[in-house]
Amino acid sequence: MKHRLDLRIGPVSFRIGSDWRSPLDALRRLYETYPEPDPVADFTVRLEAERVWRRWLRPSVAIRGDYVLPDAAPMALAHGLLAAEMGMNLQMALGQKRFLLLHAATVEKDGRALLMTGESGAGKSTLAALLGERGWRLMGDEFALLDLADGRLHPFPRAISLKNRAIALFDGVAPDRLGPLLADTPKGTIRHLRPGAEAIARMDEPAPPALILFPRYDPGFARAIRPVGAAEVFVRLTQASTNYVALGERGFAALAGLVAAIPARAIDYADTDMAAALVEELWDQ
Amino acid sequence: MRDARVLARLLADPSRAGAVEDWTGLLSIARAESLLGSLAWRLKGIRLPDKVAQILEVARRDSETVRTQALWEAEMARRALAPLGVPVILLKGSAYVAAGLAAGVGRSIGDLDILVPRDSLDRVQAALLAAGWEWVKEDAYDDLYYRRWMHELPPLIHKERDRMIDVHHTILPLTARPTPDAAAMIADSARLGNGLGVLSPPDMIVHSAAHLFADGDLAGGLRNLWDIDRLLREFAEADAGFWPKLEERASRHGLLAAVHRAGRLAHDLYGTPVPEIWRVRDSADSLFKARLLARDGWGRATRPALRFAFYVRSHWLRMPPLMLARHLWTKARR
Amino acid sequence: MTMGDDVNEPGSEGFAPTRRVVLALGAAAASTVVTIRPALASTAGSVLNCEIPIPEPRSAGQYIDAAGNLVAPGTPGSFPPLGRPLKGEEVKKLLAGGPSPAGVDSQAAQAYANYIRRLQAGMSGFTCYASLQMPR
Amino acid sequence: MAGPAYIADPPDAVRAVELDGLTALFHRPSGMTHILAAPAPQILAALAAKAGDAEAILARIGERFEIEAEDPAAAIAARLAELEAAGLVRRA
Repeated sequence: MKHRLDLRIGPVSFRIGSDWRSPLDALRRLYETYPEPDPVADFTVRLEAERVWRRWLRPSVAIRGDYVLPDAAPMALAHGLLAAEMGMNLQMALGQKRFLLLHAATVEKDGRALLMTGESGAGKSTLAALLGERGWRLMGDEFALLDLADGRLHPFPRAISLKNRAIALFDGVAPDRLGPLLADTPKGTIRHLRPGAEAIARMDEPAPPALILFPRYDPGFARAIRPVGAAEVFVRLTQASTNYVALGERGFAALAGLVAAIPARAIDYADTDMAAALVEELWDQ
Repeated sequence: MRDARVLARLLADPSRAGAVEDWTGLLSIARAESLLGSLAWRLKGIRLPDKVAQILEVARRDSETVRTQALWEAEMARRALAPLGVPVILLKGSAYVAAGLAAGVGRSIGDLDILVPRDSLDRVQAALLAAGWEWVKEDAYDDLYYRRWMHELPPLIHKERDRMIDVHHTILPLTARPTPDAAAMIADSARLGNGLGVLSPPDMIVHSAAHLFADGDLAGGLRNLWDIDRLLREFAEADAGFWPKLEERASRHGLLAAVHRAGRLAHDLYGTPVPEIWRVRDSADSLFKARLLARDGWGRATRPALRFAFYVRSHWLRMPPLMLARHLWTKARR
Repeated sequence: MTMGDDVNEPGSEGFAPTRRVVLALGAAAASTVVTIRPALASTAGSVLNCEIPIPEPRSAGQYIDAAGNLVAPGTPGSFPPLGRPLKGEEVKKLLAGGPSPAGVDSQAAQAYANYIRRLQAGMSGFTCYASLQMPR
Repeated sequence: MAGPAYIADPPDAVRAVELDGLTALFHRPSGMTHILAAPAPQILAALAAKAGDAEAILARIGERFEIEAEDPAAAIAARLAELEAAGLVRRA
């Protein structure tokens, strides 16, 4: 393709090709401080014009690659950075078979990992990002990679996609860590945040899980902590995984092992400070 | 990478692995052509860059899941159809893995394809619907069209397992010019231990070649041709008299030309050891070959005009009103 | 994901003989087997074949407001549950701003669309929605 | 009340984990995971590699459990239908 950028995020390498320069320029800036890519990529992402003339005329970006979701809607070229990020997500969701992939945010402290999953779009990503600025190591805000052999979690510290009101929470970070403000995307206003230096420096360092949280956010919620039964944790994690069934018995063993060994709690919170305090409290128990 | 040639060469001769320059491109092509699992098993034990070895190790494991699921789907169809007492013949990928053939090793398998006697179609359909399969498209319940013109029932999908089944009563659309003898195929099929069957070796080749050259638009053709390479090698090795049997059988089904073309192209792309007398020059082969290899190092489909021509051809092959047009088109090309 | 309500504690007796305990066989209508289904796999095959109930069965009877939230029946500005699940194809058209599904007025259709957009993992219909959408 | 005879896969075809009162079962022939509530695991154990009709199943389970049901035959038939649909038992 005309333009190309290779990226390595933790144990996964991507080759991203594009018909246009701008999405890759934005991506390059966002991932400037990441290490050298692997010479061979796990996955290829293609950002391409749906028809040849659509490269110039009302350009819209079709997200394709090694794995393709049929009928996925194309995006405006102005949102090309988001398209690239979604393209990488898509390859992971459809093609990743080396790890048990959980749609979850992960942070680490004292060598042990906290896994947060359950509620999509209710702030787990924001919460992980916030904890990442408050003494935790951000391992990933989107996908947790559970090692099938030893049960540890591998970091996948992609840029965090801050959505809507969450964006203002990070006004204080160094400006070079922020991507462009993307207004009117299918998910609202989005701004990408590069994880802190430690998250990137230690992206090859896995950690054993110690706690599973199912956060729920609603401005009207009263603070609450509830136990979650093992069977419910098991089923919810299978539904948070894009490849559980594909991994067969190894996925079953890894997930059953995780559920048997790690305590789980559901938490309700009304704002991110409340959530951060809840996390610290549960972590110390 | 200009086309998929590097992939074909590597499948044919794994010792070329050391000469591969663009592994990322090669892996994208292999994924796009549904050949990653086959490649992974083919390169097992070969010295490879670490990352490539890791990706292929994962692909081998994944192919085990694919195999399990394919065999399970066949078993569930067997359970649903067992009370009918009709022969149920597995076709394509499911047949290769069920029969333990080399063509099944690492093969991607999506739908379950079975062949049943035409006069049992109503009962087979009723048994499948009773066992949890449902029509993929309610409005495509233009059963009559399928019954009159097609070689299969409209596709069914299992409501719990989300897996599709194609129930064939012969191997080509009824409108196609060759009219294979499905009853003979069923009569000569081999029984597996569990009550299911697979086609005899010659018929398996005939079906694969028919599917590739007398029916579709060659999408996924590189994989189908790889099946043919594996099958031909295995059958010819096991039976010294295989080639004449194959020719006799292909003639009987009216598909000798398709089988010959499959043999020539398999020999060309994968080095399949076909008989000397098959290796004649055919002016159209180069077009077929170019179509089979039309994939670039980003995994993108290339040569849109050629692809479109083969797409049009697939309709010409199937549709009665266009039979004449097909004839004229062939003439005009000479 | 439905589980019979009237099942007893099975303990570990299924696979290792222990003391003699009471085993209830359950009512004929109960359900004792739930199969884990792929969350985002096999999207290609099922994308046009999946369905989304509105609302999901465990919230049966609740109304849907314009933003897609579940509200008490009869809440002003809300819409009654749809009597039938929406098919993947209808959902796709709906979310893409296409015509309303047959028999649904356009305001109700928008509320249903918003409800679908709020579906979360574990809820009935989520897999279908996920298969129609990108992750994130 | 005999009805058809069923059989389940041998014990080594499955891998089971207890999860607070429920059983997570990995079924190797299908690669599928099922969450089972009582009495499904007990029926599977009673049929593992040995066929039996509803009567035989009740007798086998009765050796270890006090069976409680309004209509045992109907309940067992309902359970067997579920297990058969999931592919965990088949007609012998």
